[in-house]
Amino acid sequence: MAELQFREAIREALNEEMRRDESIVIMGEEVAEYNGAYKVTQGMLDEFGSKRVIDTPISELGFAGIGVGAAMNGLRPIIEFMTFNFALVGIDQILNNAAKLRYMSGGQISIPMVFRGPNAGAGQLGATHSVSYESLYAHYPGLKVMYPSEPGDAKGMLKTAIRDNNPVIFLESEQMYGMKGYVPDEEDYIIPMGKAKIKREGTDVTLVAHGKAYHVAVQAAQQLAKDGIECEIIDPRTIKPFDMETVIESVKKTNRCVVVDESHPFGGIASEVGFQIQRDAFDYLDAPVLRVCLPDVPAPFAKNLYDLWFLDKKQVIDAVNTVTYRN
Amino acid sequence: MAELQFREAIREALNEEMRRDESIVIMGEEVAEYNGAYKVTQGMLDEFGSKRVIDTPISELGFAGIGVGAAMNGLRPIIEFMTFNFALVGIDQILNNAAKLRYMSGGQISIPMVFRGPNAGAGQLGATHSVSYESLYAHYPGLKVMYPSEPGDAKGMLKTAIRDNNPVIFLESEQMYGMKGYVPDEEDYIIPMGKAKIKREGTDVTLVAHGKAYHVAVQAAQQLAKDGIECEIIDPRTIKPFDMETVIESVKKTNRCVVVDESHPFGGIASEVGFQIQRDAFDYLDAPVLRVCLPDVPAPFAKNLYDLWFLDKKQVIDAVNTVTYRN
Amino acid sequence: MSKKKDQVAGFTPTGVVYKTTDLPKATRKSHKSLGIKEEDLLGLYESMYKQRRFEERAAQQYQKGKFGGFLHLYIGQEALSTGVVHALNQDDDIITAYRCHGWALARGTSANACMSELFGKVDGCSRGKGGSMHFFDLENHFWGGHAIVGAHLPLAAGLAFANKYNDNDRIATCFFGDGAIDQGSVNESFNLAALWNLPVIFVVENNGYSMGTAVNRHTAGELVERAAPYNMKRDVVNGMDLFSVIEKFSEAAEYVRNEQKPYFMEVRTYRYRGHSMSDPGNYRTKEELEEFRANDPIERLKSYLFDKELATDDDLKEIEDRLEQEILDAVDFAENAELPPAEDLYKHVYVEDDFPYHV
Amino acid sequence: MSKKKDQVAGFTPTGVVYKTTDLPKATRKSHKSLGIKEEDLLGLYESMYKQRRFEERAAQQYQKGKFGGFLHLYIGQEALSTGVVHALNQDDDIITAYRCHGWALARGTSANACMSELFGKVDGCSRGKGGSMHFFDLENHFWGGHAIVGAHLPLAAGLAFANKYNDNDRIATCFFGDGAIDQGSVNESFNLAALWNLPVIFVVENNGYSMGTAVNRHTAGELVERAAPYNMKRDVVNGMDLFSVIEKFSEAAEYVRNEQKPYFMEVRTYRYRGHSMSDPGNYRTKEELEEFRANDPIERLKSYLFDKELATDDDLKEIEDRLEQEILDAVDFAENAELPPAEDLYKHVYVEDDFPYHV
Ligand SMILES: Cc1ncc(C[n+]2csc(CCOP(=O)(O)OP(=O)(O)O)c2C)c(N)n1
Ligand SMILES: Cc1ncc(C[n+]2csc(CCOP(=O)(O)OP(=O)(O)O)c2C)c(N)n1
Ligand SMILES: [Mg+2]
Ligand SMILES: [Mg+2]
Repeated sequence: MAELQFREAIREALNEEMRRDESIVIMGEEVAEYNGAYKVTQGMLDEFGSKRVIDTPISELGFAGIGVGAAMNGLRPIIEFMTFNFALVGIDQILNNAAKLRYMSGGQISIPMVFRGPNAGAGQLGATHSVSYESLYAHYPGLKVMYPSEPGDAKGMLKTAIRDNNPVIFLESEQMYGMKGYVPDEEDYIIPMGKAKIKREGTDVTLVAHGKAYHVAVQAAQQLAKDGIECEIIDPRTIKPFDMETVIESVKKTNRCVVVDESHPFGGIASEVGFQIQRDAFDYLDAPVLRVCLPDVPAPFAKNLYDLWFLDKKQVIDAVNTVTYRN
Repeated sequence: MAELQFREAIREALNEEMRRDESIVIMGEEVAEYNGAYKVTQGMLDEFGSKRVIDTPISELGFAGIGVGAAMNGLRPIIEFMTFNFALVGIDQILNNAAKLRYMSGGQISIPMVFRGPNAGAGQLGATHSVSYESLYAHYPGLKVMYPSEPGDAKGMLKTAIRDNNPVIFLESEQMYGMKGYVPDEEDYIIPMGKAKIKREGTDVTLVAHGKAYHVAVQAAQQLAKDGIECEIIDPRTIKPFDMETVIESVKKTNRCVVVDESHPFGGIASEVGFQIQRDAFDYLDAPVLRVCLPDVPAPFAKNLYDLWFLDKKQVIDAVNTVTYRN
Repeated sequence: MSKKKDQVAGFTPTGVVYKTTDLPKATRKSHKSLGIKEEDLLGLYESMYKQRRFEERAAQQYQKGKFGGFLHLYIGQEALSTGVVHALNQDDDIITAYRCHGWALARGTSANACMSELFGKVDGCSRGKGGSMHFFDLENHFWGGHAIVGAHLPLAAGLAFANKYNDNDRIATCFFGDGAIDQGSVNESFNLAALWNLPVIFVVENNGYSMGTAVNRHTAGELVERAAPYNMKRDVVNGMDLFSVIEKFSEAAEYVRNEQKPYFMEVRTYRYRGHSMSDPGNYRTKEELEEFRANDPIERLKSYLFDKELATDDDLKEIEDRLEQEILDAVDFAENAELPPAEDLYKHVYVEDDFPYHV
Repeated sequence: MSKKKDQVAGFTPTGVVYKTTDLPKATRKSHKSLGIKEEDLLGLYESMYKQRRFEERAAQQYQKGKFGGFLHLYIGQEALSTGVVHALNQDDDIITAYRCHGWALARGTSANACMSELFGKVDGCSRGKGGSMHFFDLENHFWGGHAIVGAHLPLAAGLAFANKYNDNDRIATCFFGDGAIDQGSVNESFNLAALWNLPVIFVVENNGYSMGTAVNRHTAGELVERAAPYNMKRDVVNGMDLFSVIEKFSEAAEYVRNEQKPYFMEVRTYRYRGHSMSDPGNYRTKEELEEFRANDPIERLKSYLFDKELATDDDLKEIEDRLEQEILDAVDFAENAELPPAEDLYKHVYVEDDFPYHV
């Protein structure tokens, strides 16, 4: 097991898959000569050349669409958005073309491709640069959505995403690129699509958390453990399809659940998980499912406001205390 | 009370407000000379002239952004999308500019404007032309979202939307433009933002339904009434902010709820409503909140598949039977 | 401040009936000097006539309420599809907008499959899941049928990208309306194609109108010039004349294939019918319509064949009767074909048909 | 198939250091013939110098960790902001991208308000809610500060639309980088502005690079030509020379105001620093940087003032010292200013600050 940064783990997945399969290309702004805005693609131009590692102009609609067209016609493109905030100008290509063309063509078209890049808050970058997009991409049928929380997962999940024969949205966190974690050395380390992982076992309450929120949940669980509250933490890893089975199983054991989600609350992942739990494990719930989300306001710049805006383990602890009736 | 078509009710709201306030302009594809793709703006060019009723090229990003810029600079633009499906190519202007500029400027900028047009399925038009967008626009902070289900509401709500000093997403249904309903003759018929309406009183179960889904709920309630089940039907009318208070009050009385929502299930309006009910009325629920949504697949063209895909009162009746334990 | 007051009066000029497009001169070359084999001439006639009659019948069926959705007819523009298909190799890629019936037929999709698609039947070229706006036939390298205006241009660049990547000698061609020219996707695609030397021909079918909006009311300047800033090769074609289409597209295809560079073509043409079946077409004059009808591509080819004595009345009659029957059969076929099975609702979303869905 | 194999080798040309931009000749006119009053000359010097020193100090503070976020410096490009502000009326509208500090300062936002914004303080020009990329000062008709590349061009057209609608004699001006030119929003805005005769000047600040990508690697053809298809008036300006900027923008402003038509300007300039603070700038040569530095706009004006004996060393020293102090004071001010109150988190989303939120 090597200890790698998140960005290195992603790079390993990219390199390994590109070595395996000549039909994979990667394109995006600054991915080649600049070695990536966040150095994820460092060294890849040197290894794979300018035919496979391609700098694009700032034309998200254009190059996202070129990716879809190339995927239709036999390639396996990986489209890097410098961040997913910028994918909004190209989102029509994702939601109307990538997600629907197979269906509309009665199954004739396949679109094996990955859209990847940083998602969600990245510190003090202001409202346009801090948005979580997972519920949007998961809401509309036709896409698969993944969002790793740790370097090891990132590598295994990205390899899965690249090999998938459907369009996959692969969300990363800019703030986590430097985070280190163990990555298995296995030749072909693969994490299956759509499988959650119980990352901490516990009996008192189920915490469901993905991406950066996972780490907030871990912090809260550690502190709660000191008080004798044992949280079970489930990292869904894949957002669509969401592995509700694992969540429901856990809730049947703990009878309580708090969803920690770095998105705005209205119609986010947390609502969906909470809704399904109350529907499918109604009789097992000893308390309502609660959520810890961002406030329903855009991201502010000022440090103090940003810190207030972002998730805090204290909110999770409060929610756990509420569902365990310790408040 | 006059009986008007949906499109006429909307047109009345547009005309009355444009007569009241010279700073209102309306622009969109075919709104002027062609009198509107769905004849909503019929006669408006004649009355208000080409300075205020403006045909645009097919440049949703461009004219949505012109609307935002003009709103910043003192006008009150109404942007018509021929359908909201086409707003996807311009959505960056809505989500990043209209929704965030006030916040990022620390309150300096106001954006009094309305984006309006048909939303959701419109019969056999295929996957790209049949999508419901309310949960997307409601998920991200900064917008208000309205979606009327009846001509009278449409008029009163659109007048409210136009007078609002914030960007408002106003969703209509192409399939409902010909539907008739009574519209009050009052001089200034206004329906407040963010207020749901109990449109049918009942004691056994609460149905929450907006837009076209409202009518499916009504049909189901009529049939259920024959079986002695009395549904209370709540039409939220405004989607963001969602008037949960009225819903929660009702559920405290009926102890059961089914949400009928013409969107895909994952992270849609129904999840949100269901989540909040279980959270805020947990002890009042005698059964889980259920939802009746579209399937998690794009819209098919074939008539038989489309009919399967679309909401059906039978699904609502089944859900009601389930929550009332009559299954 | 001379012009100022004037200019403030209104934003879009209205109430003016514009002369929409001027037809450039048709080629004077004979079929021989264009390299069209004599034995192919009747096939070309057949191709255009088939599209015409197919759509006339489709309109009839639509008016009878036999199927739903939108119906956009290509009638008047058939010289383009037929000419382009002739000029290209069979494995070159074609992609177009929602006005797509003619393209599928020209490329070889059967009338049965096309009519069945309109009827939403499982034998349709998209298994009944696409409808009129979303015909697909990948075997014939026909990539649809796209209904978000302008959204298929990047796809075309992507098709070309893959062809270039695989060095397979195929080129991509992309057709869109004058209304699409105003979408930013056009310019992004032009820039990327020019920068990356992609083998793609972008073609604007300037039929004078974007729905009810005359081209001068939605676009500033000449359409063909839109490619100029990218130093892209470009030309204007008389789209009512089959030979002109074949001439120009043969040249363009050769250039694009050999030089591995993009090309932009403005084709001046006309749609005889309304934008879709619900459009009465009040925004244009009868005279204008008549002017273009006088240049009808099918009639022009017919005259040529008669003038040069390359076909007799009977030859054409034989073709027309055969096609008439083929299309009537297609209507029967479509009417009697099966609806897609219910389980198709959940199929073709993902490659794996057993993929889990949320409820 | 001569070029083919070659072309397939790679999509983007790499490994080549491009000569990014050629500077057009600077104007030879004197301040007098440009209509610049003698008493305004020192003010122009002051404006450029202030931006320069402000940003140098800001960079220092950033490196000390005094504030977070991105920091994009305008250093090298100050002749443009200063010259444009001089050429425009004070109530004309200005909107730009995220490289916005110089623009606010040139327009009259105080150094205190600007520095406080960087520090995320409530006295910032956006109350600390926007940060470096989102300066706003509506009183001075400065509309930001926009960080989605290309997204503010339609806003500019909208500002112009409202000005035209209200017939208020104001024009709008919109600044964006060479990297933005490839966004479809540019062309949609150009077409709409040309079609509707909107009084707006679109200005591409071609500083040679979009982050690490030289202009020829991201764009096909000449930038200035992008406006040609719309028959939009256009010009290229030496952006390192203040007088050239004033000359060309005075002409353009007059044209746009009087004719009520849009204008496109390509300004050739250079940023001395990296794209943002984290960029070491390895993609360009020292020589190139030196070449542009030799044309430094502040130094050029200084030489002019000295050559024409319009200012003494002491005059400039006085200004520089005063500004130095003003900016140091601004740093102090910002450091000691209050953070926004916690309740600001929920303010400024809607016009009504008591609007209900979801939890
Ligand atoms: C992005 C988008 N905006 C609007 C529409 C609605 N719409 C469909 S076709 C059309 C007119 C297009 O005209 P043109 O491109 O000239 O093609 P033609 O119909 O003449 O073949 C419009 C406005 C759409 N489908 N997509
Ligand atoms: C739509 C979008 N895509 C990508 C980015 C990331 N990004 C920010 S600035 C930039 C480079 C822009 O260069 P240019 O327009 O030349 O402006 P300059 O930095 O030279 O002033 C990029 C890629 C963004 N902010 N928005
Ligand atoms: Mg047209
Ligand atoms: Mg630049």
